[in-house]
Amino acid sequence: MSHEKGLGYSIWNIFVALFVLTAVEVAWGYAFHHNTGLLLKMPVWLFWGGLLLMALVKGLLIFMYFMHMRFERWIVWGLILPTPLLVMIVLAANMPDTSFNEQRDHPIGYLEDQTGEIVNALDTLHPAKGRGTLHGAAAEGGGGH
Amino acid sequence: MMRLIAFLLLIAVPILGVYTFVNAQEHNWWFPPAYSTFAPDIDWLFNFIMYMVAFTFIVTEVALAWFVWQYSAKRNDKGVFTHGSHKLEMIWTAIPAVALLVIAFTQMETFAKIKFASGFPTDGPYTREKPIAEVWASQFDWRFRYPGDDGVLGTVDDLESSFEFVVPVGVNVVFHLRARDVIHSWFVPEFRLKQDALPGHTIPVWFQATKEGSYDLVCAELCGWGHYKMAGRVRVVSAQEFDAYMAELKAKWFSNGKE
Amino acid sequence: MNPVSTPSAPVITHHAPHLQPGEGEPGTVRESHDHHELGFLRKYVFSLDHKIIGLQFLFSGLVFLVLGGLMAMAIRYQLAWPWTPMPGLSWMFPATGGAITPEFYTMLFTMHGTIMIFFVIIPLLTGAFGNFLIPLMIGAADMAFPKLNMFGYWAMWPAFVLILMGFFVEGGHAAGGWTSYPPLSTIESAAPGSLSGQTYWLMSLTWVGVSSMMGAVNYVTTIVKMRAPGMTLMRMPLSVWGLFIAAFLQLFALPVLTAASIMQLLDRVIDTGFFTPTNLIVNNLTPDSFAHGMPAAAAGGQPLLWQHLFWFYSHPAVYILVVPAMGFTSDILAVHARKPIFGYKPMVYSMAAIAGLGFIVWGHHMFTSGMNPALGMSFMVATIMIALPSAIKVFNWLGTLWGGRIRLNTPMLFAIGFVSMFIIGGLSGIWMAATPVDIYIHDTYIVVAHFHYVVFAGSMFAIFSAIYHWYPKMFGRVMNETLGKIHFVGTFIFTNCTFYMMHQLGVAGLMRRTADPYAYDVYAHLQPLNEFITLSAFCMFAWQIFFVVNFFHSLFWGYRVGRNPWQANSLEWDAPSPPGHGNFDGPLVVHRGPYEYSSPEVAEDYLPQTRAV
Amino acid sequence: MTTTAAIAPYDPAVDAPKPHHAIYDYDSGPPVNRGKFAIWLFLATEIMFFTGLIGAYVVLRIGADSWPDPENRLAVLITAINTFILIVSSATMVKAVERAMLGDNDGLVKWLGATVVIGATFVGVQVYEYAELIKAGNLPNVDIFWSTFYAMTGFHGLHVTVGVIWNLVVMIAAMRRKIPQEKYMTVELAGLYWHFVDLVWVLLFTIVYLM
Ligand code: HEA
Ligand code: HEA
Ligand code: CUA
Ligand SMILES: [Cu+2]
Repeated sequence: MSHEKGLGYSIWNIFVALFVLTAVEVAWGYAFHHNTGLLLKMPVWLFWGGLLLMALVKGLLIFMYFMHMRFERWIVWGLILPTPLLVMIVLAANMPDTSFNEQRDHPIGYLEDQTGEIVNALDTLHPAKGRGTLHGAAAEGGGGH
Repeated sequence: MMRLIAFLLLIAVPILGVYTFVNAQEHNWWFPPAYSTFAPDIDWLFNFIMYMVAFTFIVTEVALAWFVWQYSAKRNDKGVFTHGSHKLEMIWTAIPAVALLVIAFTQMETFAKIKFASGFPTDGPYTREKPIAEVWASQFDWRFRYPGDDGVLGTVDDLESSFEFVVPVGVNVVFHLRARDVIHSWFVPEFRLKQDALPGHTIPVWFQATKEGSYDLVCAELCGWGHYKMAGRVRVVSAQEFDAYMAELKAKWFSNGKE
Repeated sequence: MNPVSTPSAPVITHHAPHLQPGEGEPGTVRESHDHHELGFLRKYVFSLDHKIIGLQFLFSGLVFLVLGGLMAMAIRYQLAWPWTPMPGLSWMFPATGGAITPEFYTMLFTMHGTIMIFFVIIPLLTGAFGNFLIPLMIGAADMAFPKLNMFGYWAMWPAFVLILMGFFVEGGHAAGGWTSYPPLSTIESAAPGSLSGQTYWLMSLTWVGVSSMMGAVNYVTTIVKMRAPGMTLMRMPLSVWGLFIAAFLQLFALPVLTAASIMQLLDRVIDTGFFTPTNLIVNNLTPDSFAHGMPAAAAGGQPLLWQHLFWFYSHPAVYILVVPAMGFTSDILAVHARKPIFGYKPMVYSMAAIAGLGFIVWGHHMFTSGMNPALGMSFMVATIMIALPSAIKVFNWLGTLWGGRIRLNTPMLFAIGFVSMFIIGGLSGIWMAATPVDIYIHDTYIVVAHFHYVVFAGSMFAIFSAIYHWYPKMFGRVMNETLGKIHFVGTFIFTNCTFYMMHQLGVAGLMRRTADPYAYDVYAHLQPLNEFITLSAFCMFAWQIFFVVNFFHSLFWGYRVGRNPWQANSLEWDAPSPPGHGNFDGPLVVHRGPYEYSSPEVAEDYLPQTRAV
Repeated sequence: MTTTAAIAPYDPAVDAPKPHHAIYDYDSGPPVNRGKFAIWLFLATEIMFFTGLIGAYVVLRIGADSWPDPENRLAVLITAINTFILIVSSATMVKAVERAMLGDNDGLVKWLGATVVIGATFVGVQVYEYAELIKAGNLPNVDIFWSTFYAMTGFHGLHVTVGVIWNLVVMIAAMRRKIPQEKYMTVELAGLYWHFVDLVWVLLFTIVYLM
């Protein structure tokens, strides 16, 4: 086994790479922010993509070297490989319902009237404000029951 | 002795099982009548799956009972020494696979018609964008808000009613389902239509009632201690009656409402 | 025939120097330590022995089974005769003279479901039998991490305590269903059980999660690393495979529920806004008037997010409930049919396929929830396809029985019962998997019928079967056969009377979780059917007395048997009954798979895995 | 009954356990240390746990109508330095594992000590950050930004704290010379956990503080 003879890689190279990437990330964040960028405003996807890429590279460096997965056998890889797939599945299934859901709508329980003023939907139906109790209203509503 | 009992028990499962389903219709322990346009489709799909499944059910259960009877007889020899059969394995993978794919694909059209945005009616008086009413669910009652004369929801001329939802017969009805507090579910057994009302969401729902009458509107999602009594009604009326009802509602609303 | 490569006798290193356990090359056998006596506390309470820990899980599970069963009876009483006082229970509900209140009813089924799933079936299958069987069946002396194993059991105790404490808090226990959909479960004024009961519920489930995680890590490590020489993966009994696969389900699915319940806990306790949308008006109260449970300004909470995260765990969880049960059934069928299991490899692969597919079908619980319908479509196809591996299993069980020399012992009867009932439960799953049909039958009694067929008539039958089968190994005595058969016959009949009829309720459209179905006109005519179901359920409950008596009587006065009463092949029958510390008498070599029954190689109709021919 | 084969009674000659038998320990699997195998399984569960938390953040954020700029709300620079601190502690941990492998007990204690101190510094800075935020009224119930922020960083902080304690325990064992060269795995397991926690932070820092 390789690690019996030591780490098998130079930790300082990795360390410097991590350090530099972190610095670049922060600089990137300040310089190219998609709406408050100091230097240049970037489209969101490019801004985020760059950051994510750097974060992933950092994560991979830690994963491959510090956690020495590079030198690990297939069995250990096998334990961890299903997780990225499952992460994708969780995200992919949640996106349509949580992130891109046209049916979402808030504030909830409030309605706009014609003038754009916000009216509490309950006001119009609130028992204390004129429509009577639920069952009263039901009876009034004229009843099939 | 145990052999006989076990056989009888096992064979009773498919026999009584099928009998129960046949018998259920007689006792009215079966579907309530189907009074919406897609209700017969759903019933058809239900029955379609039922026949496919019943076939499998009978074959497997009878085989099970038969094997138990046949091979628990007292004998002094050894059992058949086999570790399986590749051919059989292929057969009983392939055939169910085809059957299951058939089942899956027959479902799609109906589901798309009921729930997909593209399945919604576009020609009638009511559409996804222009619903007949907004249905509000809250603990533990139903309220209905019609758009009033201007045809726009959320304006001051909206008309509101509670408990009873009146809709015209033979027309594609689209409504917006909303919840004020927790999750509820719109369920009218006769229409075979169920849709959860999700707080924070406005969910368009459509159906077309095919028969006039008054039907129970049931809340089908647990919403608290009063879930069991969160009853409403859907009254399906003719077009004229519907217009009359709207006029009546308008009169009532503006006579003792805020204006 | 299995391609048998007989391993040579193991080389035994005595006290190999400088090696931690598990450090050797594959195939090493190490004599590790000698037998020594322990005090009572170390031996039976804080035991590190996997067998004792298994028994601890077994007894806790059975205790909770009684509790869950009693709650089921109360549910059934209410459904047959709503709001009438339960005879003899007026002391419990003095305010109503013994009748169930609607608040209490919601709490009843919530806690019935929770307890049955998280405190009965999962601990019994993976906790009790997982612990007891895995090392014995693979020939190991114990689990890989005995201490972790002990913590795994003791991590259940906070869960036990919390779940029981919840019954006594103001407002009663959680009442949002075992699914705990927010906002009902997060807003304090939405339901009485959402006061602090729900908080106890969530904390308790987090502990269950910790316990299961510890167990699962242990099981997988043990199975991969500690098999006896010659015990290849494809020679493992299917029980071990079932437990192995279930452990993976727990490893990958359960943490998501833990994260979700922590988020729900935060929503409740410190008013974060993960699952609770803004500006709800609950009980005619606007947001600002809530003490807790509703974020005043936090926007963007998503109830559907909880449903996705919850079912991402809880669907795989239902396969945790059934995959080990399938394994036990396969083993028991083969032993008592005196035949090799039909299609061993397809059995293994289909179990793995069920588990794998189980990760991508959870949306079938959400077809009407407001989920994107296109998602619903893909979940439907995946769900329907999961019937395929199940079909393979069913047909292979039938193939196993075919041509056998079946001995109708009690374990065998329950195993056959499992097969018969699993078919029913599985087939009704197809109805619900079909999206348009599910629009109608979602949240009706068809669902209730479906899952009681798979969890009670399925998993619970498998557990009964396993208890009867491995009881001699656990206690050195067999349970009484006559009582066992009486138990089986009655349970089989009443189970079917109880749950089969629920299909009819479901087709008639009756929703679940209703305290009083007859409040609606459409359901009024269903009362006689409900009364029948209730009476059957009562009979079923009462019938369990045969089991309880048999269980406890046999502990002390059962027929004392030897190592291998059923003439079975797998390794556990090589150990003394009950096995002592370290399990086996000496080093083992495995020569073949566990299913060589009726083999022509030998005169007897069984051929233990350890016997060299 | 009829088909039940007679169950053989207990026969002490065959069935009794052998007295004073030895206990055997097998190694069947691929040549991976048991502890390492188990810790990777555990890390897989941890990944799924953070999937729940971070996944919720991701989907809620994409779905939000608007999302505040973290720069306006959080002290990005301080946290950038804190990120750097955590990376340093990962590096010292690697050195500690290396020392343990080479059987250099003093080196092990030294590097582990450094890891513990630096790790504790990270926690300290985070506690300080929390204190400042809370003082300014930025509680988790203010809006979904803060809800997700506290949940994610809080649970990460908890993990770091556990890691510090774990390393401390290992360090004490090393100080008492309980970790000879053959047992370097003890250190390595703590190390794997520690690097994992670092890895999670690398992702969290980017998506919470920078994006
Ligand atoms: C042990 C537990 C267990 C098991 C094994 C299953 C197995 C299956 N379940 Fe079930 N299910 C539950 C426990 C379980 N379920 C629970 C607890 C709930 C309710 C949760 C709640 O809401 O509270 C539920 C709810 C549930 C729903 C949601 C219903 C609703 O709320 O509207 C659905 C929908 O698709 C479903 C489907 C299935 C399917 C397709 C299978 C399949 O795996 C079944 C496969 C088996 C077979 C099909 C039988 C054998 C096969 C053959 C004999 C071959 C031939 C067959 C054909 C050609 C069809 N289940
Ligand atoms: C594993 C799970 C499991 C099990 C075994 C059961 C068992 C039973 N369940 Fe359960 N049930 C659920 C899981 C389970 N249930 C779930 C998840 C729900 C949904 C909850 C929700 O909606 O949120 C539910 C809901 C539910 C409902 C619907 C309530 C409603 O929606 O309004 C009903 C109604 O009839 C019911 C009835 C029963 C009955 C009669 C039994 C009977 O089979 C019980 C019989 C019990 C016994 C016979 C126990 C006897 C004791 C022993 C054998 C122990 C021996 C002890 C020693 C030796 C010490 N259950
Ligand atoms: Cu509203 Cu149930
Ligand atoms: Cu499911």
